[in-house]
Amino acid sequence: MEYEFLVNSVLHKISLEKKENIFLVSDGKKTFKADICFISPNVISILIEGRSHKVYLARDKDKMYISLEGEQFIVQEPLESGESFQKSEEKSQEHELMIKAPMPGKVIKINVSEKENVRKNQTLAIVEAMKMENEIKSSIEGYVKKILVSAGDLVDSENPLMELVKKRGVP
Amino acid sequence: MEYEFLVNSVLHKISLEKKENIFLVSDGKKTFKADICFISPNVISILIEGRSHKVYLARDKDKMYISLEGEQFIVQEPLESGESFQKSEEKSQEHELMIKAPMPGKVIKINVSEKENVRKNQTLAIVEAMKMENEIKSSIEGYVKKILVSAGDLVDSENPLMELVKKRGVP
Amino acid sequence: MFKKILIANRGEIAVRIIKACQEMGISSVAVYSEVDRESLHVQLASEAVCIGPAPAIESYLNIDKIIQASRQAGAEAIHPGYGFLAENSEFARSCEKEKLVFIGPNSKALALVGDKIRSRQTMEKAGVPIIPGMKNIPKDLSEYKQAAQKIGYPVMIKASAGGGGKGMRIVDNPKDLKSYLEAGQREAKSAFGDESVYLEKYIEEPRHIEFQVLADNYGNIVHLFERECSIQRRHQKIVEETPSQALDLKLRTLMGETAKKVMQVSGYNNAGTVEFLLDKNKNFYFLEVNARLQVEHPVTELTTGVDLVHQQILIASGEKLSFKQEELFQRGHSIECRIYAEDPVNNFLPSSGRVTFLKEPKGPGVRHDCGIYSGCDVPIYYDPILAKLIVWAENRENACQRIVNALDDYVVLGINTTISFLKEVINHPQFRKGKTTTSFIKMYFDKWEGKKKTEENLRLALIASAFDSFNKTYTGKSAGPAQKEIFSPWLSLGKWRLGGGK
Amino acid sequence: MFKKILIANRGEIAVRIIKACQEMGISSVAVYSEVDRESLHVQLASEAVCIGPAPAIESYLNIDKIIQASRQAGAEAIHPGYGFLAENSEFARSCEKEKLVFIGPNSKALALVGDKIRSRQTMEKAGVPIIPGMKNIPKDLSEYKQAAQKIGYPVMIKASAGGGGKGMRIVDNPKDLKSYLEAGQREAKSAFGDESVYLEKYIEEPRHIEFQVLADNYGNIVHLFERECSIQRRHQKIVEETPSQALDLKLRTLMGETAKKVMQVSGYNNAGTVEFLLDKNKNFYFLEVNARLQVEHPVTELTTGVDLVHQQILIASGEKLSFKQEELFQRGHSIECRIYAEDPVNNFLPSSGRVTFLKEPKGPGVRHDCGIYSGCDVPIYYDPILAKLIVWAENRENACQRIVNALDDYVVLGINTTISFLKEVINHPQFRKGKTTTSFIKMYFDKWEGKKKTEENLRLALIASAFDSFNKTYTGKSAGPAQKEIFSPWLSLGKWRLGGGK
Repeated sequence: MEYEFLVNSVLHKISLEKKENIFLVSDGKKTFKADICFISPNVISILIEGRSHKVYLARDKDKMYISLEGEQFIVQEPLESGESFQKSEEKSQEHELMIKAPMPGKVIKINVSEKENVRKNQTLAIVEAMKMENEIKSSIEGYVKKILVSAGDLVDSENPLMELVKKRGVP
Repeated sequence: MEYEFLVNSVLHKISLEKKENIFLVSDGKKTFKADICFISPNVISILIEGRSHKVYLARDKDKMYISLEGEQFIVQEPLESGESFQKSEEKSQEHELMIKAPMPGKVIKINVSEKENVRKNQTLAIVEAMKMENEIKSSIEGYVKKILVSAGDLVDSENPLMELVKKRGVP
Repeated sequence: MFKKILIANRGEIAVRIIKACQEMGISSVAVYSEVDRESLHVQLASEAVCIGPAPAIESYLNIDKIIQASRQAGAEAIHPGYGFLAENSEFARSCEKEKLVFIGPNSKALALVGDKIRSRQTMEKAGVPIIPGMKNIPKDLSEYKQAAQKIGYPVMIKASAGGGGKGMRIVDNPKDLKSYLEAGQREAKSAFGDESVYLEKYIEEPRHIEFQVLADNYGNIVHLFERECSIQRRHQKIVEETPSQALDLKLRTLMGETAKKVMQVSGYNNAGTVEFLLDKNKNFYFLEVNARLQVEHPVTELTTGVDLVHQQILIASGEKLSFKQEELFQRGHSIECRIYAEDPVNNFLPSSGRVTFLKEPKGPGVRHDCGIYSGCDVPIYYDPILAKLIVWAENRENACQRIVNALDDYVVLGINTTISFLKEVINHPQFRKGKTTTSFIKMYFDKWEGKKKTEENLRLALIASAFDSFNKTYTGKSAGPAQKEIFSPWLSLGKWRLGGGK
Repeated sequence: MFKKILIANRGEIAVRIIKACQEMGISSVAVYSEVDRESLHVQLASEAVCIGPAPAIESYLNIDKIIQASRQAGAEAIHPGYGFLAENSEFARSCEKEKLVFIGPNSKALALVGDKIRSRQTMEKAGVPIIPGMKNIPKDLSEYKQAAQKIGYPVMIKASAGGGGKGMRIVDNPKDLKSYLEAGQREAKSAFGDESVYLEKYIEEPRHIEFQVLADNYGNIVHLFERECSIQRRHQKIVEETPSQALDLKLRTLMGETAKKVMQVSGYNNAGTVEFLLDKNKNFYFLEVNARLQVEHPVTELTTGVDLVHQQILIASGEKLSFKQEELFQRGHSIECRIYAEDPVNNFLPSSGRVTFLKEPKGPGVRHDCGIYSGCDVPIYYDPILAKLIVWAENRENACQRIVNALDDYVVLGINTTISFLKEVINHPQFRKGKTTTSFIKMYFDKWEGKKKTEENLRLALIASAFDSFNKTYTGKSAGPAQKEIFSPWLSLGKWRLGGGK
């Protein structure tokens, strides 16, 4: 079986072929034997050439959170729908930028008004989570097209806070 | 919903009725409210009249292994087939007694022969598991009808080792 | 001895206190907000009372609700833990009025040491060295401006009502004073219900050294040596250890005796911590008293063999201290790492949500004080501390090795944590040399982007992913979604009001 | 220092040793039998080598296979743990021949102390008090009979090649001598590969007191005080503690110095334990040397602050002891409970099979050295020890409270364990008073039938069962079957040859 995964937006291929209790693994460069088994639904033990590896894994929708030897990876199955591409197009085409909540939290303060011009790095809003205030800053020079939340609102990660429009000609 | 369970061969009834996030529990004697939730597939948290209880539970076929506050229970769903009854009839009717392995292990020695008379508490066989020898003793006075295993055999828990026949008139 | 104690807190510290109650044969009563029904402290306590909605101000900071819960459950004493109401003298007074024993200092001493300005004055009078700073809380900005000018920049904004880095800001430049003061006041208000902040001289590159003190109700006071807590980020301690590499026997004795004097002149009882800054020339300055059990108390427990929570309860119940200063000594070395729900490679953004998997570190000499479990939800409402990893070993070098090893043995999936960051901190050559100051993180980890992943581990991650998918294909089962999903009728987020309007 | 060590063992002790290697920056090589592919020690080691089929004689006791695995992996040293080959002088000799460092005593000392008869002679000569008994291994039954008569009944049958209760029998009555000797010889053969047994006087109601000793390769010897291991069942220790309630400073010093003398006259190096019996009148008798790391080593670690596995490795690598006798002292109290896979209410029948759920006990002062996990299979082939629960506290009373509490916090579902039994032992008034002798279990727990269940807990168990069934009905999901079932293509039992023929 061949599998494709995205790690940090880079596509990786790997194939597994079961031979009795052992797997033949091929990553394109080389092929080797691996003795792989589930220890529990979240723990996989891998023996390759005598070396023992313990891999922790949890799936969440299309993502796999993986930890081994103190390193963490987020492995994604490539999306089959075009949804993710559409989103990024939206931003660039219109010179509009959707400012999103970086994490779940509560909007403490909106520091700008609609139609107001904003500088790069200007604080747009303050979102609090876990007792820490986090300033949401503008990554562009432009103006505020629309504000979508008010102080006091609870927002989830990736929730739109406001729409900015980029000043033309400015990178 | 009404549920029936066997604990130590005694039948118990209990009913749960869901009211919003709370359950009405009735055990025949009294009815009370309980706030019950899964913490994980094997852990249940129960709040009753302010008291907090943590119950650990694992199912294995028709049995539920339960542990709470340091006490353990084996709770069974009553069998719907008559299978279990048949087994116990087998024993008593024929004055025959099936000697079974009390745990998984290896037969080290068979101390009796077929047709041999046995006293109560006489050692019939030695089964070893986890480096400990365990003597299998006769609970009756009678004779050996049939020996079903040999020294060196691996046996599972409840595996028949030999058939005894009870001496008539002896309790 | 008490028969029943209410714990007015949540998370790892509530769990820690409940354990102590169990060991002492005392019934424990947990209180919880509506989002905390499934929290570990609710599961472990003998009893549990819901005290209101998720925001702390409506539950864990609600004095009336907590007093009422204590009465309802028939508790004789309240342990406040740290944070929330732990250093709120109004709460201590309310307990006293209701004949509930507040497990902490008496309300008068609490009010004194809690008022950073008054306590500075008291200490100055008693001859304890203090940092130059304001002697009162100003009414308006102009007073702050004047004071800052007089002290000389850089100045430090500090909350009068509490510690833990909340409300704290360093101001290098006069033009930042106003906005930093506002932010500090807001944070102080939200953390302690009191927006008072004051200014003091910012001492550059000091070590943060604090002394643990125990004082019974009869005037007997001992110190249990120092903790060094110089490794801080945003004025929040993240790594603590004892003994400090900066103290010798003479300085340790002098600072310890000073700490006892601080407590004595404050009329203090129960457990408390006297914080000092130690400058490059080994001058030390009194900072403040932390009038509560500290997050970092375990390093003292592991090196002195004294259980501080047991002692707090014994003292509050009227027992005399059972040991004298000369019977106390330190053995070996202990280090604590605080595990926060924060993303270390993304500006330490708080990270709430579901812990899809937790593997707790363990082994000889490893202690893990933990408030989470596999499948739990970490809410947005409270402090991001999830757990504390503490090790003990014969010496500092072994303790460093042991804690790095334990951090490698520690897995949290689903949310971001500081685990990988902490490992790099401990492994830093300057940390290994004991060259620790409060500027350590800023100096060496300001632009930390995470450790480079190795090729080999990436390959293994891919093999594991493929193996999981392989099994999913053949059996329809795999490592996810998080099993609890099946049972829990709602997700933490489902309860939130999303977007638009109030 | 070594770069790579092979651990010739399994279960909790292999895990313990692997942890120590990790902390010392040493690569670890696990060996495993075919049923142990999924065992914890295989998962944790840096490398793992399969050495044969399940029966120990074909794998963990197979010297050639283990030496070969060491060569293959490039290990420089072998740690044997306890049991299996730990006290096999032929194995130690094979290692020496192969230029592999055996982490334990030199083969000559091992052969001497391993030969119980010769070591008794040596000790007698050196003036160490010994129990009256046989001075050689007889050729036939009549010699045993004569010896027993001369010593006087009751006599004790003991395996010459090893300890741990294996092969041990008390004979009260001459008519039982033959069958008990045969059983003892069979057990000795299966446990140590050597069927030699001998007889000695059985001392009634003694305490079992042993001293931990460390000796480097340069003649430096220290003792690390005593462990009392009087709580035994079938001559198998089940609860151990230190300090012993029976020793005062004077007796402790005398016995400690005697222990060092035993090691000195044996030419012993590395870690070892000198076992004594202490009778009612505080006379002590040398029993034997356990020439290995003991199961109960953690109680010494927690009270002295010395990591014995680290020390074993340091000594084996040629380091000198880094501390002197006068620098060692005991702090507080430590108790260990051994968790066996046995059914305490059914004559302690071994209990193999799948651990469907494990909740490990934890908390301040609690250590859990563990070889199992949720979902693992416990095979029939090996020792029934699953894990060890060890606590440390300021004093014995607190340690008792803490370990009872931890036993309550300990859940193993799917197989039977001794957890509930151990709790009753610790809670027994005579144990609490420190009145512990090797007859303790026989005296107070001979016909133990388990603790009565409470009505309330039964009701809660029923509620939980109903709730689980309720959820099963509505979602098709519930607490079982054990999740691993899904993935594991075979059950432990599936591999067995069932019934008939060889």
